[in-house]
Amino acid sequence: MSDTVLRIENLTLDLPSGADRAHAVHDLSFTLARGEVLCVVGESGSGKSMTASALMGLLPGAVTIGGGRAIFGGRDVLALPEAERRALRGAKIGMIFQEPMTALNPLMRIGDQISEVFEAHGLLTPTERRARALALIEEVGLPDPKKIIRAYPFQLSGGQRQRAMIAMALALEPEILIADEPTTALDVTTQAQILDLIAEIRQRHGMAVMFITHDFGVVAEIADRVIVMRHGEMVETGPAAEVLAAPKHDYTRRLLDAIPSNAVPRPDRVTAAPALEIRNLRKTYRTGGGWGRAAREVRAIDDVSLTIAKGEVLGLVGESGSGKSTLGRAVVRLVDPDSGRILVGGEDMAALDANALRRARRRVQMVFQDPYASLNPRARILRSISEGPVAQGVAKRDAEARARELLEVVGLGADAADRYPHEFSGGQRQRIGIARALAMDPDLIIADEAVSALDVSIQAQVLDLLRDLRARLGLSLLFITHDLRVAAQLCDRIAVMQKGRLVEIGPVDEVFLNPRDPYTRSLLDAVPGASWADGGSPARAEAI
Amino acid sequence: MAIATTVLGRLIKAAITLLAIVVLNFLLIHAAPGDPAAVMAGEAGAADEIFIAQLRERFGLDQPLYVQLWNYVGNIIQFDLGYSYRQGAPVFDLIMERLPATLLLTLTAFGISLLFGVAMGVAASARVGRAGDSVITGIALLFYATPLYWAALMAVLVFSVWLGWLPGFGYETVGGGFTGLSRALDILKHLILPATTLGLFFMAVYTRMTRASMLEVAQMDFVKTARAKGLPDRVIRRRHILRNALLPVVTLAGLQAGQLVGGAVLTETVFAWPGIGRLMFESLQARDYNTLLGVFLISAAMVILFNIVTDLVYRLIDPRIGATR
Amino acid sequence: QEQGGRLDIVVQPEPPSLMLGLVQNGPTQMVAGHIYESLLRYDTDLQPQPSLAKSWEISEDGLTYTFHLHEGVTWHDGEPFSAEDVVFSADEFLRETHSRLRVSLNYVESITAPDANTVVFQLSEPFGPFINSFEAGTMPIVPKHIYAGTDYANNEMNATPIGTGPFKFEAWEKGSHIHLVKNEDYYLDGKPYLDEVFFRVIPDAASRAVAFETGEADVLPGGSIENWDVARLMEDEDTCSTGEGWEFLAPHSFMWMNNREGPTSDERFRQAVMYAMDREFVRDVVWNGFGKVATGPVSSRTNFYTDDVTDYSHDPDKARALLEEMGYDGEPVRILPLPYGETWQRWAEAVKQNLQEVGIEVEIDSADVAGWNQKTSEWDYDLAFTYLYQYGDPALGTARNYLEDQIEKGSPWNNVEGYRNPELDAKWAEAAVTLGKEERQKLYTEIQQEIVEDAPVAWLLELEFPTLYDCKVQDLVTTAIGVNDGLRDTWIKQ
Amino acid sequence: MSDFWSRFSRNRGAILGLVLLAAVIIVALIAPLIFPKGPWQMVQRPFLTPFATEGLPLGTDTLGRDVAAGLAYGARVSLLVGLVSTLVALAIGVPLGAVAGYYGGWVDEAAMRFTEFFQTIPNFALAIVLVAILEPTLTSITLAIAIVSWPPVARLVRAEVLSLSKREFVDAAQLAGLSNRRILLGQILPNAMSPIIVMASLMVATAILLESSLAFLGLGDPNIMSWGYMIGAARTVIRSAWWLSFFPGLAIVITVLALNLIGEGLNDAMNPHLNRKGRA
Ligand SMILES: Nc1ncnc2c1ncn2[C@@H]1O[C@H](COP(=O)(O)OP(=O)(O)OP(=O)(O)O)[C@@H](O)[C@H]1O
Ligand SMILES: Nc1ncnc2c1ncn2[C@@H]1O[C@H](COP(=O)(O)OP(=O)(O)OP(=O)(O)O)[C@@H](O)[C@H]1O
Ligand SMILES: [Mg+2]
Ligand SMILES: [Mg+2]
Ligand code: NI
Repeated sequence: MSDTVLRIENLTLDLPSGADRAHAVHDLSFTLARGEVLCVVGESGSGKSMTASALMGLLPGAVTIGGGRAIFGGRDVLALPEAERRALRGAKIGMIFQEPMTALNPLMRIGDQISEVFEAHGLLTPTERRARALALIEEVGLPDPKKIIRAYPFQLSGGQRQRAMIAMALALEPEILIADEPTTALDVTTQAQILDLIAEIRQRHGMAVMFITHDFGVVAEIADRVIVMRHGEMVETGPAAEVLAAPKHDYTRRLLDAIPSNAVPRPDRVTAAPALEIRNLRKTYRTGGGWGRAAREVRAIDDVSLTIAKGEVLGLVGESGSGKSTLGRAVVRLVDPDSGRILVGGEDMAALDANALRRARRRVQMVFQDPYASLNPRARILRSISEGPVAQGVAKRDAEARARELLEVVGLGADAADRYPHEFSGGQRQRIGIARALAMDPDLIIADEAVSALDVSIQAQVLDLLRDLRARLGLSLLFITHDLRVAAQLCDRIAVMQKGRLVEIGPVDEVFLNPRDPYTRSLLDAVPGASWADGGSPARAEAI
Repeated sequence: MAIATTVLGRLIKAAITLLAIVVLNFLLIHAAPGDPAAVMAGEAGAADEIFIAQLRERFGLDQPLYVQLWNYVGNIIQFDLGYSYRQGAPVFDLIMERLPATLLLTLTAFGISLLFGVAMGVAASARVGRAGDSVITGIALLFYATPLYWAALMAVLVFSVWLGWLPGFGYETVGGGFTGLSRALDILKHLILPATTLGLFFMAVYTRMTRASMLEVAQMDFVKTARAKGLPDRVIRRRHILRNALLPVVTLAGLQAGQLVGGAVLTETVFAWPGIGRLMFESLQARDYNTLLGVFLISAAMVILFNIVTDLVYRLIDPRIGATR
Repeated sequence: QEQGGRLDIVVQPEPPSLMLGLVQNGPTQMVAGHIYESLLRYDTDLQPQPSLAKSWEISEDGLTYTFHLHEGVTWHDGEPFSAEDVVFSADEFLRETHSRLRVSLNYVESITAPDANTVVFQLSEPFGPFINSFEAGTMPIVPKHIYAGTDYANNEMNATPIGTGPFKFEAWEKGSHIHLVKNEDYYLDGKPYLDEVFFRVIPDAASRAVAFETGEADVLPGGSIENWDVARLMEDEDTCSTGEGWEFLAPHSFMWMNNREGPTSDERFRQAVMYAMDREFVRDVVWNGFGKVATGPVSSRTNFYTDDVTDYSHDPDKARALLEEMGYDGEPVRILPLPYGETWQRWAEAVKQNLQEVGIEVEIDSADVAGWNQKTSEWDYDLAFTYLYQYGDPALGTARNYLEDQIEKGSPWNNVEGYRNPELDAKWAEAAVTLGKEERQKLYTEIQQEIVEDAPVAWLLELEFPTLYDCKVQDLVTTAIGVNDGLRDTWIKQ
Repeated sequence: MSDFWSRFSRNRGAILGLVLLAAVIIVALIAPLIFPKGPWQMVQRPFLTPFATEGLPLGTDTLGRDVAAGLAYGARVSLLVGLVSTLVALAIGVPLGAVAGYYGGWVDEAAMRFTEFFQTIPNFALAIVLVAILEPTLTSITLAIAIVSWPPVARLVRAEVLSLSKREFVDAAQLAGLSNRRILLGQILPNAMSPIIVMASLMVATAILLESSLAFLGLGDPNIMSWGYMIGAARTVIRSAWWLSFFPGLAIVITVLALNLIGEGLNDAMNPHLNRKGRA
């Protein structure tokens, strides 16, 4: 291409000895053109972030450049001395990071953090810097710029912080913007806003964007070209439309297949007796109260009533902070509700004393969001799984035998029992979590974002497993997620929550195809790549 | 506003804590063998039962313990620390006579240790893994491990006896007749040795803590952001890493500053520094109950005061604290 | 003699108060002995010398003591001093506050002031050592105009003592120093010579030595530094030392042995302890050669001493034989050291080793000053180190430790060991009121011989505390209580 | 476990610390074999200089006792006091902190008030008073040190338990119907062990220093030869016999240093995410 701004040639990054592989990135070559959005996709650990860091000259100490060049403005940025590299950073190449919560200095005002970019490159006077910062804050669409400029990061929401990060990256109108998963941590609506902002800015400033993601929905939304990486190597590249429509490489195809399609199956209406009944549940969090300070109140659950039939899967969706987790945890009494009733198989959970509760607990189990945090790192898998049944009075030997059996059921093999959590991958751990829930022989499982932390391909495996288990064991499932596409895949009915209230509940096809509540509609509109999936999926009949 | 009410709240809690301390210490101290009358009788080189009975009566020791406790607590509530019969002066006056010297010594030591400790910690973290780091860490470890009194004895020996550069003890030149600035200079000269020796240990603590904290903060995401802006390392270290790394150091320092005020017994002893640490030790040995309790109370109050100050400082550094989110 | 100059003296520990009438411990005496005076002073042969009294007479029968006071003496606040002050002090004030003086005052029938410059003490019985009672620490004269009719202990003036002495109280920086200045109106012409005196409070013994070396302090009174440092400092040619100035007090060290119970109640065991101890070794090593092995209850510096007593030189075999004879069963004994610094600690360790060598099981007990007082006065000990001042006469300093009527729980300064010997008690009583010097000597010799045989306590050393001073200081120690009242005559060679 | 060792052994300081500590421990253990007469026996003239007399490599002290023997026996006391007081402090601090952190609410409030209370009294002063009251014996000294050193443990454990109990595996254990006690003992505390172990190694060092400081003030057990005792006893002759305070001082420095190095090594090895860059 004629207006190439960046050309990577045979880039190789070495990992220290003892790492899981020799190279973080191996023999990578690609170009980036002016005004273009290049999406880099691939599984976790495939080397996406390392590539970006190499370009910025911000590689972690352990990772070294093994070879190759990165030509920018006629020079190899990899070979530049540190001082000149620093001059490039921020000025010619800007970068946005994934985690908006931690990527800003918590002790510095937003305005100062933006002005600092000018200061770093010795530009403008302090007053001018401030004026520019104000303009930038306005440009990225932050409300009330005068206030924001004096605000500290903790006073901003995740989306607002990400906008502030973008403002910083844009400050010197760099020729290249590298965005490393800038929306992964955000909920759908915010994600959509940020993607729009990046697209808009790209047009206005004509900069090249290297956008790192593992979400093909996002790729479909904004990419001009795509690079697919795996184990540090580029397996496929080409225009976005081409790669999405007709993937050449096997790996790409597998990645794409793993994405839950938007086809909404018309579920069988379930009419059995309720496994779970929730009536007028309320929960308000009060925090920060005490000496003279007004307590902050959050209505996490506000008069919610719903039922789940035996063998039914109910999806619970809603944006971050809408009260989904609180509801799920209230059902298992990890959270004590303020009022309302929770009936599991007709028995009121709230009325139980400590002992009765311990016994009743086996009927409702939970699969947690974070497969790392939900297993005791110092206990063997066998203990983690069998501990519950043993506490419920099952003989130890029986419980352990059952545990091994269940590990087979979730597809891990009985010998997994004698290993520690850190010896498993994320997906495997999530299966262990499911096995642990099953070990208690529950009537109802609550899955709180059980697949959100997983790679798409692994996500698909776990969803398959859940579907299979429901069919075989007749389990009821409360499936909490913020990913509407996943919800569509698995659930019989969908409940939508907003600010603690249940705004809509109904069969999955009705809710997705004819959303009655405006909030549900806006959620659906925000799903990235909706149009692509709409057009490209084979099962288009019932698509959103 | 919010700060004022928090401070008020803290003060009320503090008052309760202090009262509890008074009661506990009262009981502790009275559990010790011997009493002030016995000590004074012992010192007199001669005593008969009349003499000791007189003393006991004068000290109120002839009354049952609970009455003594009741009277003492009653006095404390009225901010009266009582009277030292041994020294023939109100306890409050005795303490106030000594407190300035202690504050001067400990705060100087504290300032020195914090300043140099943080500086060394920063320097070490900037050279992590290289020779400079090892040297600084090594020195810090050595300071940490050297018994304070041993360092003090050595310092006196070298700087005062052998080299004759600095006075080895005392608070100022006795009868020197200095006033104004020359007096300040004189005190400063006397201050150098004790403050430095006392500061060494804490300096080591802060060095190590700052270094660890700097390294930890350096791993954080926002540091990467700062580097992506193209800021020079120096600025990143000062503006981004140091400020965040200081938070745990400030917490610890606050705790220790308070402790120091009541606790420089060894330094004050070796350097003949007329502070309340020594007053405490001497009162303990003489079973001068009221003075001892007074010192405990005042130094506990100092600890609380410093904790409150630390909190305020913390608020200055960290905007997140105390804000309603 | 040259006028002027300042003197820095180390005082340790810091005195609790300077009101000598109320507090008579060592440090208080050292400082306040220059503020307050008594009627007499004593030279190093314990002979009385004039002080507030310029002359005195004792009647033939030893019952009437008449003192003629100096004229024109004023208190530090300008008020005139008179015989009334003496009567008030001795008859009212000190009777109430001074337990040691009470022993002598028990023999006093009346104290009168026939005129403003004469005081008469009328005794009920002739009390031999009475003439030794007029030293500043024993009978400090306090101002009647300040104390008459007040609550002595809580008198506000206690903080700013007013005396008649050569130096006036100027300031007291607690924890640092006490400042005395010259009494310009002192009644002896030209005295004192010094302009001012600073008593320096330095809590650590090593620091006190440093103070002397760096010239911060001119005088290290006896006992203010550890013995090892004494020898080292004396090597310097500008350092002078004197062992004088302790004749009046004559500190006499011994171990109380509990005569009531345990192995120490057996006379043979106590004698074995005497033989087991290597006191010469302790003198040479722990006390650096200072002091003298004690032969018995009376110090060789005190009147009526005799060395014609049983000899307990170091002899482990004899000790073992005695233990064998009594059938000692290895019951352990505790040693309570005196909590006055490292020297005493080392001493206890050395004794422990000595006793272990002859087969006595020993454990060292520990206590601070208060604990030591508690344990000894409550008789909760087996062996306990102590030392007593002799005050120049066995009747004043020695007898109290051996008389049966001095067994009194609660005080550490009497017959703590619980020795009972009625026959001897009678001899003590007789000796105290006997008039002739020879007769008294005879009685005291008998007493000493018998007591030493019984070994109710284990005598150790006659302690010697050399006073170190810069050689430019002249006439520092001229009396039997040395630095405690001697600065009146001290001057500095410029 | 094996990766823990490999990380630990990569830290040269930590290995040095381990070697030094092992040496001290060995000396302490075999002291009665090398010096059968014990540390108190007066064996020679006092004040013999080190390296001059056959059989008395470090010279003799003020009473003619063998300094080397004193050091060897002193090691036993210092290590014993350090170890036992730390164990006692852990025995107070860990349960208190754990209960406070796990149950929260008024239990937490009460426990933390209690802890704060002990932190408000200057701790060296408190130690002095306690030893004076109980009279200096090995037991009372150890106890006093333990009593002033547990509050930081309680705080640390509380913070750890607080953060661990928010982890999902604790929720999972609760759902499995495990009793609170079992969750606390079986799930949470094992995971809080590493910071506790690191802290404990530093506490042992601090306790040794504290014991020696007390001995320096004359608050040591007179029947027991400790390093602090040796320095305290020798400080009056520091001018004429430097070695008497120097060797025990050195012994303290070495031991404390060793414990610190080990503590830092543990810290690094147990918190891999804190690994120093450039060292890996
Ligand atoms: N600081 C580091 N030290 C050593 N190895 C590292 C470091 N950071 C990453 N790696 C390794 O480099 C490889 C590439 O990691 P990279 O962070 O580029 O993955 P990624 O594609 O960005 O994954 P993700 O989607 O999870 O962010 C991985 O094998 C990882 O383990
Ligand atoms: N322990 C708590 N104390 C105080 N407030 C809480 C607590 N837990 C949750 N909240 C608040 O309650 C509200 C609902 O939180 P909840 O975790 O149920 O949301 P969610 O729908 O699960 O969000 P996400 O998708 O981000 O997980 C939020 O505003 C949250 O800040
Ligand atoms: Mg990444
Ligand atoms: Mg949630
Ligand atoms: Ni392992």
